Amino acid sequence: MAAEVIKTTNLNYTYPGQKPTLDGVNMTINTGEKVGLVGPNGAGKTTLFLLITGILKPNAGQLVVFDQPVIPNTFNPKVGMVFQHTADQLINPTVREDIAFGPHNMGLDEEEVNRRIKDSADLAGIQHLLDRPPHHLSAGEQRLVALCGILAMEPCLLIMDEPTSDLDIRYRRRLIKILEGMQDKTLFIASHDLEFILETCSRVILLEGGVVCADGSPKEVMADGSLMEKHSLEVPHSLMSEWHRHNQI
Amino acid sequence: MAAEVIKTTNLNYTYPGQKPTLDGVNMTINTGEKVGLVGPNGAGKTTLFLLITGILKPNAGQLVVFDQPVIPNTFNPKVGMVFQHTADQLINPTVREDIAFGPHNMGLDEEEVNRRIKDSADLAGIQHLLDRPPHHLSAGEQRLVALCGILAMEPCLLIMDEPTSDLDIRYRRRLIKILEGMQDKTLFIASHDLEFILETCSRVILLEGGVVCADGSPKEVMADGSLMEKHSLEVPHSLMSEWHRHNQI
Amino acid sequence: MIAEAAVSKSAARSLLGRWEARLKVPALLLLVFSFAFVRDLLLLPVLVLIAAIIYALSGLPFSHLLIRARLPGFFLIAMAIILPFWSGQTIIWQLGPLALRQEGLLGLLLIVVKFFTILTVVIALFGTTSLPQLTLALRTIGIPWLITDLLLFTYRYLYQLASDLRQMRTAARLRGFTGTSVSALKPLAFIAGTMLVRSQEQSERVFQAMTLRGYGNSSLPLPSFRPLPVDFLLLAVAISLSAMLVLLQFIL
Amino acid sequence: MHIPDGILTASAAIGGYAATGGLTWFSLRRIKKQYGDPRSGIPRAALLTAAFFAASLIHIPIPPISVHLVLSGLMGVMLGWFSIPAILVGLLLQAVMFQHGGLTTLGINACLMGIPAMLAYYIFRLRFLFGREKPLTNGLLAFIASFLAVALGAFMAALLLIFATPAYLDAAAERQAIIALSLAHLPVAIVEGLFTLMVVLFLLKVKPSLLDGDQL
Repeated sequence: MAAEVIKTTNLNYTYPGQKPTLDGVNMTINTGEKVGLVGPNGAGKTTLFLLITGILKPNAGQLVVFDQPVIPNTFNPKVGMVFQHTADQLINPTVREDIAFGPHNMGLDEEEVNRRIKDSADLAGIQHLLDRPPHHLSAGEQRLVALCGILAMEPCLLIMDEPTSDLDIRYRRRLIKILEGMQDKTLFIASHDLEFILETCSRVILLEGGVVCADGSPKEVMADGSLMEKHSLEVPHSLMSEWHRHNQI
Repeated sequence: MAAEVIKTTNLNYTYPGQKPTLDGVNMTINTGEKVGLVGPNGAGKTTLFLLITGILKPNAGQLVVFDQPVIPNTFNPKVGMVFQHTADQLINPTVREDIAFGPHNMGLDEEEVNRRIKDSADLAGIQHLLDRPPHHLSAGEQRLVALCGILAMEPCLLIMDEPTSDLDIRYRRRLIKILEGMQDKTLFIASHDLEFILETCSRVILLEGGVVCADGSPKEVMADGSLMEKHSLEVPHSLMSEWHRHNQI
Repeated sequence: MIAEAAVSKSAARSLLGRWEARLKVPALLLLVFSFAFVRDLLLLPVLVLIAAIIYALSGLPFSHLLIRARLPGFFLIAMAIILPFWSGQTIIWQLGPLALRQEGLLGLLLIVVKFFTILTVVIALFGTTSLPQLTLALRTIGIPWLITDLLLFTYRYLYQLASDLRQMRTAARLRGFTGTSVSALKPLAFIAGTMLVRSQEQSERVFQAMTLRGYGNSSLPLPSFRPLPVDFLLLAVAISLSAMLVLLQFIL
Repeated sequence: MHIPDGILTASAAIGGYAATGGLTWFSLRRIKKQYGDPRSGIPRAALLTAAFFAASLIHIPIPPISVHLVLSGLMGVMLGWFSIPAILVGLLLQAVMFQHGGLTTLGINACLMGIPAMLAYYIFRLRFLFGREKPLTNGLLAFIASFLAVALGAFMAALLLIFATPAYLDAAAERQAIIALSLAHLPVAIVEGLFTLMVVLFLLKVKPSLLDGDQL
């Protein structure tokens, strides 16, 4: 039975002095789902993530994560988030120390911390970078290090905000491979890169105007030209080609 | 007769203590051409731009821009460059002052400066933002303001470094529209967003390992699967669909 | 964390807001210095009156003053502890070794009133003057361009760096960093160090971008300076008030 | 450690402005001599000034209270003579944006931070004698430099509060007050020293060129 990882009911969030950013969001995400979150800039994608992680406090509505109401400002290592700008996340003088930062704060012993550093670095293929300062790495390498820093906390829910915005095609491909290998984790990924969502997610949620406008299989939602256009999005070219094939074969 | 805007001969640049970033680049760009520059991270795209603008000084080879050898650190308003991170470029307290920064430094009188502010803001459709502080705008708005700041100098050559990396689909589309309207300017645009290059450029240069690996029509270069794969790139989906159509009709 | 230093519409339309900044800044600076000259308690009501009138002319709401007039800092508190008990001979109240002295109390009163009246004038000044106006005024009274350029660019990047800092702390919190014990010192030092490294790298790109737009190519001409008679009238009033305060102080 | 408006005598406030004026004039001369065209140093000094300004908003917990960082030592170490204009601009912005720190006392406060910053700068430069790349040398000098910077600032402030206020204190009370005010800053100086030490070791690993002060 699929347990619920995230369940929101009429979730509302309003930044002081502005109109509501989230205005009644209802959604449920189950264990092991790979969910993409799309919508124009300012649709509230990042705000939703900050609520789920307990950084922000909802103005109204319910927000349940792992069957517990989210208590703002309480550290929950089961929820990991990779920030849009990796530079905001990489603060330690070496990659190794940066990956160890979360596990150390969780109070794990040295042996366990080292095991986790090794496991996550192996997974992302960045063992050779462990003793380098993260600040000098390329954008692609930094993205993988930031991901490792979260994976080392072994979260059940992995949130990523615009993971491909500064990646070249090689690192974008590597990231897709790594995410494909995560069978057991629940993924929740916001991106403007719809092709990336198509390749990594089995479900997509379209957020605009503070509400969920569509929710379903990525191929169906994103191939719907009139829906996409209505929300300032575009049908990915790969789905257009599929459409062509359908109509021509 | 098409005059040459940029001509490089065996251009070489090496950062101190590293192996050459550019290692014999030969290319010629003519007036009015729209040229895309692609290649993986670290291929030297930004370095090439910094050489053309005279920020960096070549270690070897010739670099001629508008029939003049580039003199490093000399202000040339005919060459405009929009940086990858707009925050690096927007330095004034209001959008209006920021757009006026270049024209003022060119020594233009107040009337001419105001005309240029108006013209460029009209072109980009950002008149309503003129009195706002640029650092409070959205990423898409900031990108347009940065572009206006360069356009107000009325450059003949417009260089853009990764212009779409932080744009949502709506602003990406607006930027494409604006660039399409620039019939008279020479464009040189580096991007990982190959679909964007396909839509805005009539020629593409592939840079890797410090040399030009391919140079030609975007549809031909980018549709060449084995070439793209060799340089860690991928054939854009829109060209795949074209390929499908060719093979199926 | 950092409040916007923008000028509200009503403040910009007020008498103080319309006063040419290149005359207003030196005039009000002179005035607060004459406040600092005051040592006689009899002049304190005059200071309060002048400060109140100036604030009324600023068009700023009273709430703005209440929010900005923050609790006096460490040194004022230290004075409040030291002066009443250790300054002067006239003991007006005694409890064991603690003796409350009249001279000290009056000294404290002087300090507190001067603190709040100067603060009120300063709040009115900066509440009606935008940073570009202030910079222009500073250049006019002969502050070197290196300082004024530094002021403008620092102000520009302050918001960005404060928000970068907030993001870094948020990201660290999501990895279990609490920042409530002495052990927080190391991560905080790393965050500060990261911010310094990022700033330095960004500054290189900023300089490149500015150079490409001709920074340093020609120095900007100062915008034309056409003060109205009322601008000079206000300046004259401020000078007279300052002179009066200093003179009265000498007479009393 | 800012002295607010209203406490000091007018002559002290004016004297502070005069001293800061002289200090600034001298630092600008040094900067121009070093750069030729000092414009190239402005974006860097501005970004670092903004970074110091933002970092000084960090609360450091010293249970049961928390303190703000002063950072005069770290500024001196990293900016050299550029720290004088940087401190001046930082204090002016603080007065403009928060009405914090005082306007008549701006000159005095700039001296209270600027003179210790220059002391820290020259102490830290001893690393060129004792090992520019050694973490131990760098850490130790960073601690001493910023500890002394805070201590000197607090001591100077205490002197001013006792001798440049309109109030009268007897000699014994004055001595006690100076000692008490300086001691109150001891924990701050230690925390600041440790903080600077860790920032310097971080920079030594990540970007050592930032520690070369003069070579902006």
